[in-house]
Amino acid sequence: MNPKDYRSALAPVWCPGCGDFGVLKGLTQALSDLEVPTEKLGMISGIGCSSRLVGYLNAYSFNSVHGRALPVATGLKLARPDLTVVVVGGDGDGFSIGIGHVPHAVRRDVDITYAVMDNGIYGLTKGQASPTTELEVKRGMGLAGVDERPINPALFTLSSGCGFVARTHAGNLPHVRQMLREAIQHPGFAFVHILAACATYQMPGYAEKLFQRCEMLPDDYDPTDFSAATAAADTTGDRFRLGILYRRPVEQKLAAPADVTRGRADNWSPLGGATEAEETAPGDRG
Amino acid sequence: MNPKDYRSALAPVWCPGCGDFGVLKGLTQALSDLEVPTEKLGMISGIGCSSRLVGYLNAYSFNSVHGRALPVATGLKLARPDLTVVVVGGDGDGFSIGIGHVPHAVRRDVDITYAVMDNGIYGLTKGQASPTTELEVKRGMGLAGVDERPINPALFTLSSGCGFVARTHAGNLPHVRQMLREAIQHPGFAFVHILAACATYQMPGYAEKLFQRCEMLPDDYDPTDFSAATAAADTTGDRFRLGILYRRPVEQKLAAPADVTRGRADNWSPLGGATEAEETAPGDRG
Amino acid sequence: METGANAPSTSRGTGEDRKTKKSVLLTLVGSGGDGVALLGDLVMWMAAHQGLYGMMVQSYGPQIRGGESAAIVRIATEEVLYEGEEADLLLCFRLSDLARFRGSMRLHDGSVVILDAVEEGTLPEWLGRTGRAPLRYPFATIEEGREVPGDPKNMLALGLLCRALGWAKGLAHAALEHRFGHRPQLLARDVAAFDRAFASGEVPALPRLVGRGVPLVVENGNEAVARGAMDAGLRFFAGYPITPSSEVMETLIDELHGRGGRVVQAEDEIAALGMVVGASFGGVPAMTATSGPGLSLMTEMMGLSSMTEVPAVIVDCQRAGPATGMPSRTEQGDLYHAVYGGHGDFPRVVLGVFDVVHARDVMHRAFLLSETWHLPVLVLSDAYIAQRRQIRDPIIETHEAPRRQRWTEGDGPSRFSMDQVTAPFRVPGTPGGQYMAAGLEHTPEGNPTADGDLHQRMNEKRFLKLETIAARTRDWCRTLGVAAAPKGIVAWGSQYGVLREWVREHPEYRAFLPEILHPFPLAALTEWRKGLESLAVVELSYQAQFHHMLASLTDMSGARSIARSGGLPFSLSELAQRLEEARP
Amino acid sequence: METGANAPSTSRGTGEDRKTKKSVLLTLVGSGGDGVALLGDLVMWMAAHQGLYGMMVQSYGPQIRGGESAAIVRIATEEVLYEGEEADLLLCFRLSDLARFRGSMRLHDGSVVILDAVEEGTLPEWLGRTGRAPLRYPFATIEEGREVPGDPKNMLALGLLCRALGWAKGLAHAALEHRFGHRPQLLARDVAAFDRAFASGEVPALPRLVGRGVPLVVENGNEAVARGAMDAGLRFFAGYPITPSSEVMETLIDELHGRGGRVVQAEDEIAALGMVVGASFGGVPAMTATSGPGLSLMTEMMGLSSMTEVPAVIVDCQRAGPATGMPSRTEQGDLYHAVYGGHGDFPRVVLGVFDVVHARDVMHRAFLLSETWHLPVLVLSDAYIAQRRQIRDPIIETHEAPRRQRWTEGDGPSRFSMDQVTAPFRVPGTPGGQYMAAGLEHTPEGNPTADGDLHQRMNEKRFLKLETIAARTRDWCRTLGVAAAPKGIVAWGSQYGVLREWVREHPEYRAFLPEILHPFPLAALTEWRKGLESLAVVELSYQAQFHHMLASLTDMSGARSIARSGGLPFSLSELAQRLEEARP
Ligand SMILES: Cc1ncc(C[n+]2csc(CCOP(=O)(O)OP(=O)(O)O)c2C)c(N)n1
Ligand SMILES: Cc1ncc(C[n+]2csc(CCOP(=O)(O)OP(=O)(O)O)c2C)c(N)n1
Ligand code: SF4
Ligand code: SF4
Ligand SMILES: [Mg+2]
Ligand SMILES: [Mg+2]
Repeated sequence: MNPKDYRSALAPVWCPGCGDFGVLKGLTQALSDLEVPTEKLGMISGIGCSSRLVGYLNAYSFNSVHGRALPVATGLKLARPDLTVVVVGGDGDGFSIGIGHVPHAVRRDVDITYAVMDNGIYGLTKGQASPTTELEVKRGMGLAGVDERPINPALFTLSSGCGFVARTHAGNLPHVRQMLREAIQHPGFAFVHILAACATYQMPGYAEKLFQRCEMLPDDYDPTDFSAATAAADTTGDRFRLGILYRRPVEQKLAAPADVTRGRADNWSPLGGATEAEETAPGDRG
Repeated sequence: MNPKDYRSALAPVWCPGCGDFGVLKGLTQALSDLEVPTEKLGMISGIGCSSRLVGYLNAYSFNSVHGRALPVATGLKLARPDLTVVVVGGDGDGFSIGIGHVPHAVRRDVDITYAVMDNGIYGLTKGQASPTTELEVKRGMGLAGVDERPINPALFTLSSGCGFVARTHAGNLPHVRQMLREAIQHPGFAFVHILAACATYQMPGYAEKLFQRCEMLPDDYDPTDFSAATAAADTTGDRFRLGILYRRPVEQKLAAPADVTRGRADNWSPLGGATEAEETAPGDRG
Repeated sequence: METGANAPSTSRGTGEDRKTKKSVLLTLVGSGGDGVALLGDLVMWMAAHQGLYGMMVQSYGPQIRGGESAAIVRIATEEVLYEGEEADLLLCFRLSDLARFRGSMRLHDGSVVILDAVEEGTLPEWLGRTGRAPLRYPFATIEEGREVPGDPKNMLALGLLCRALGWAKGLAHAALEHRFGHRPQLLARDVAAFDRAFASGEVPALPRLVGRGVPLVVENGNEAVARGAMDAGLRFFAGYPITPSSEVMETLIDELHGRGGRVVQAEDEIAALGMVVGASFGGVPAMTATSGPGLSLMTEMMGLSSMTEVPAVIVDCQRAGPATGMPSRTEQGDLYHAVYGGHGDFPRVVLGVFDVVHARDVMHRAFLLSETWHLPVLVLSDAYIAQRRQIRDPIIETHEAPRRQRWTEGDGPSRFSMDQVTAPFRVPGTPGGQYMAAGLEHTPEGNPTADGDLHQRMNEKRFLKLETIAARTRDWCRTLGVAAAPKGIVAWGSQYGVLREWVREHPEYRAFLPEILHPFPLAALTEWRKGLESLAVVELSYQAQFHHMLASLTDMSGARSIARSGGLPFSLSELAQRLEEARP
Repeated sequence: METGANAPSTSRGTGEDRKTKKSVLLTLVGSGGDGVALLGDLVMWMAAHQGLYGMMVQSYGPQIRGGESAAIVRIATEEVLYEGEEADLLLCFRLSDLARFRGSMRLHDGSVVILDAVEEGTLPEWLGRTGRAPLRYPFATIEEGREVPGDPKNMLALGLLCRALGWAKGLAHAALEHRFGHRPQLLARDVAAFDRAFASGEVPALPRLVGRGVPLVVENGNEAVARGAMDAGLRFFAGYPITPSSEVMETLIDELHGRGGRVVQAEDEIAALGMVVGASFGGVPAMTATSGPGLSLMTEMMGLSSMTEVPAVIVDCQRAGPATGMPSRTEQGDLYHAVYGGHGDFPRVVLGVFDVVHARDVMHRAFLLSETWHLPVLVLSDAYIAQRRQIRDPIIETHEAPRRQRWTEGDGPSRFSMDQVTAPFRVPGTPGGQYMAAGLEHTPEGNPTADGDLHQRMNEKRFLKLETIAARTRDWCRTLGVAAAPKGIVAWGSQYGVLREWVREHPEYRAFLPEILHPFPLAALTEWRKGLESLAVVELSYQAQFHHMLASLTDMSGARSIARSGGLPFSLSELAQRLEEARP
């Protein structure tokens, strides 16, 4: 299927120039690359401009409530391991109200991809500070909480034990596509931090500066090296390193990542025994 | 005042042998060392066996609801910077239901001490897995979530940007006393991870083994070295290193840690202008 | 007592009647370590084994472990749902432990009292008086004037109890074997202690109860809820521990996996219900269980389930609130929240549990409604049901698990079509069924809208479910007593047990208890009320939530409210006093 | 329209009457970038500046930015709380933008319509008909058949509007100077455009309105709430952004610090109310503001505030629910939750806001009650009030901020003493006052207990606050119309505005609106009802929450319910139709 086959009929309500357009495009490309059947695709989000994305996809989508996409996705994936489950949302949705669910989703290591469109602001509610808003932005715009340090989503997930952490920029379409593809392929919880500027509520010049601050990880970077990853995730030097920051070696995986009860998962059939012909083994994302 | 002057008349309801007794004792000693006036002491907790502790102190105490001690304490300290505010609670209270508040309390860097009594289990609700329950305990006792990695509270707070992180063991009274004292003295958010075994719901032999796994940080350890702290916080080698894992150098402190609005804090007087003679400047915990 | 609920009876009062009844009430009091809970469990097992019915409730002091503890066990020849008040036998190792239980136990003329021989004190006044002198038995092993570890007191006590009950030694051995068979040393020690007391004991005989001969089953309310849910098709459970509901999750951890399902302990209650909604969005019957504080936290997510028409079953074991309240005490104070809680208007169903046996049935109804009508169904149990152990008949046949109607290609209607009350569910994986479920108001296809007219029509569509359900659940209620009885009581939930006994003893009363609280079976109540001279609403809620809810639905101007805060459940004597006092 | 609320009037109907009224309704429609919101703001500023009253509401399409947008501005010689329906002037840059606003605007016989000269289409049917031909003005700058950037359309429009209204050029210049004085280049461009249109415009004159000559104040509902709270002593605010309440926090970020207070943006609503409870435990008057989803999340913490007797003010700007619903649309669907939400029984107070002016007053009452009686007070505003701009009189005198009674050494009573309704508050820092506030049930001293009797007595003590409050707030309600009017309407909150006009136009009606919703001023309602021939309850809630709440308190059997889901507020014409239709 072509990338456009992954789009629904709905037209995005985003502002002209919004970074989220790039993510929508990159995601449809990645899904197309992986040939994920649309009926096997579960797209989950919370609330925010970015969370609107799930409605623009041809999928079983769930636009839930603010901050709760990860629990909904966890339930879906555990109950229906045959589906490909992707969660998208904003920096506020994921790292303010929803942050409590992140380390727990990470440690459960359920096979979900979580892509956060970080615009460093609350877009939908018109420009309040988010947990990733930088000090100078807060000072410049007179937002609440000027003296709070921003949260670094990549470092946060990494140090919570996430087995796959990548960073990309919504303006770099091939890279967004690649990162999302690799994340979806990763067997376990995968996090993709996408820098996606808000065209309406960020400081003037923000988008350009953000883009300039990005740099690709060197070709010889070893994503299995946890301490290198911690260093690469760091942004205190004002640089955003893009690429796969960390990918846990397969042999360090716990026995049955998706099986969070005692006992084994293969005894499982959704819908009270109504096993469907098209259902495949857990972990197999068809 | 003597340590016992910091005790209220209430007798603890803890089981014989509970690790929390040591924390109660160490805390009263630390408070006595610092000569904190009892009427200036705000003790906040959530719900759990450990959270009961605030009732055993002669203080303005608030035994709130499960997982919400940090917001309550943040509100109290911001509204009343003249008070010494200490939060205590359990591993479940702090790192399961309450975990979303931790990174935010950390980044606000409000001058609060947060002491978690980690028994690796839900005591009060009779022995379910907590986020710090180790894999072998879950396997041994058939608890939910055997294949989830435990959360490492010290590493979690450290990588969230906490300016003071210490670890101690409830059985080592002088050390508990010292760590709590230093934490309370730290100007900003301070976290103390206290290993405090549950005598009733943990696996047989757990307390002994836990104690044996502890080791003191070497004398020449430099607590201002962040990457050394990350290594020392790590417990994958089955060892718990005790001591001050990290203390941020004062010059790295943001200008006005307790002032989370724009503008400055010195304009502040509680109770709508009813300035009290005994009130002192923000940050001064007299 | 022997008469059926509908048979007229001339028995009156409480005292005389219960002394001749076919049941025996044992009250066992100790401190942590004395093992009175185990003692009660063993008695329950032995009763069930010989086909006797019974019920056991427990009570603890504030200590996490090691404090005072009481087990109240009533054994009977027919199902009992109320433990009663006046002990036929009181066993107490330490008189000082009694104080904590003031108000929850009482003696009668013929009560047998067993105390430790070393106890020199007398029974407290408030216990009431028995005509018999207490039996003093040397439970404690004393050496040089101090108590030392010796024979387990509860095993000695078991010996005496079997004597009093006239139960065979072999039955006790079987019970111990059943419980401790895997630890032979312990078993040998316990059997020896039991035998010693059984041999030596000179205990007055209690009324002999003859069992049905077939073994019955011991189950508590939480187990019943968990098993009822599994029978009704539950395949995904997410929960967060909280007293008194944690055992629902614990039972499912042990039992659901074998039935092809999965259990997750979530990080909090919001996540728990979130996971349930996610699993159910995936087409899998899913449930959570919690108590008041957790229910409050689930409020927003409950609205999401209703708005997105994703079925979810939420069990709430009520405890005394608000806030943390009194976690192990019972109350009926979550009714308002269950029926009215949550921002905005959305349909939900609320069911009430009467007792352990009913808990299994009600779970079937809960799944039937949620899977059929795609909305959240709340099941209100409470600490009194959750924490009791009840002996019940074995389950012979189970209902078939409800099945959600699935959309298939060509099936036509969009997910939120307004042409039917509930359109077939689009289960992920079904080709062509892709849609979006949104917490935003949406078109029939699921696309967000801010159109007020559509919002109104969507509300109409969603609330049509409640009307449809109401039409089908008109008779989801139980009545007690004879239709001619002039005095009426309306109540709900665990009041069923004590009211069943009340009505048996007071044939001038009849009672009405809804099984479905929302939408309320009003027609049935209206019909039932006819001819009543007086009406009282009985409930454990300070605000009289049930009474007020009824008043918003129908004329309750003549009705009296018998409502108080939770703690101990209503007893027959309290009811007698309150019904008397409340007379207009 | 000119007659006071209590003066009898013979005017009837809607059309004729409003054409002669002392108000003018402007409806301005554009797309993002056209700047109709700014245009409306400028008109409001100019009106206020000359001492005219007015009100403005806005509406947007689904686009985050750049979609359709409408500003509806009513200017009048006296306070208006309802924007009206029939535009005296409709300005529309693009006919295609109109579709989105179907139902929210209409023309009358004499409406002036201004369209862009390039528009060739005709006005849609549903708008109704005007006797006048539309005025076509070249707003867009067209070169080679395509629109190119040119003079700002909204400034051109302002020129025409001033012409129509008969407002002086200098006033417009002052308004632009006020708004853009800090950006001189922009200002010059705007003034030039304005002048060009003002000079060229041949616009039919609208009725001339004469202002009071003294400048008045423009304020929206959220600003009024924030400022009212500050006046009432607010010193600590924690909140989490949510439409339509975010501006409460934003106003406080700008204004509270200067008054010695502090604002925190919390990580979520649970934390927001948690911080408020913490600050208030510290003795500092504290508040949060949110909308439906946030209120649902605050449920558990609300119970904690009540249980620990820590004052807290919670503002809920209602929007259409459930779940995410329609975030910028109004509704009155959070009443149930405010009054009944939360597990367990606990007292709380619920107040309703009528309009922007009242918002300031009601905040004083909220703090008065919470600081005096130590419980959570909920203030229900809604999107219709929060998002409107209203012109109001300047505030001359403010009430004194309520002060919490503080415990001092030797003051005697323990924190939760049962000897008084509310014991003096033990403010941390006060020597000797140490105690524990616990969400667990507690003794008068604050120590945890599981004693059911004490629980009952503590509930009695806590609920005594509601009785005490009820006795003091018996007259916290407003009535409209004359006492002899035979037809009654009961409503609450923002229905006040439209009902005020309804009753003025229909003297056979009178209306009753409570200011305090819980505890409800029932005696006042009962008194007011006397002599009514008919009664209707008007509200924006699908379930008719208010009606049902009233029914649980008093006999509402004869009353009709005029209730629908939210979206657009009730208009006079809809009321006319529904009141007619609802006749028994
Ligand atoms: C419980 C709850 N609280 C608050 C909101 C209001 N709200 C909607 S989106 C949002 C934040 C949006 O920021 P972000 O997640 O970064 O998404 P963006 O719009 O920037 O893409 C907030 C606060 C809500 N819908 N629900
Ligand atoms: C909202 C809510 N959910 C659940 C509970 C039940 N609960 C009380 S304490 C507790 C966990 C206790 O574990 P921890 O915090 O580790 O404390 P400990 O008892 O081990 O000291 C739980 C789940 C509650 N009181 N409130
Ligand atoms: S407000 Fe910002 S984030 Fe939202 S759609 Fe517009 S540009 Fe994108
Ligand atoms: S249950 Fe465990 S944690 Fe709780 S008091 Fe007992 S020993 Fe301590
Ligand atoms: Mg954002
Ligand atoms: Mg613990």
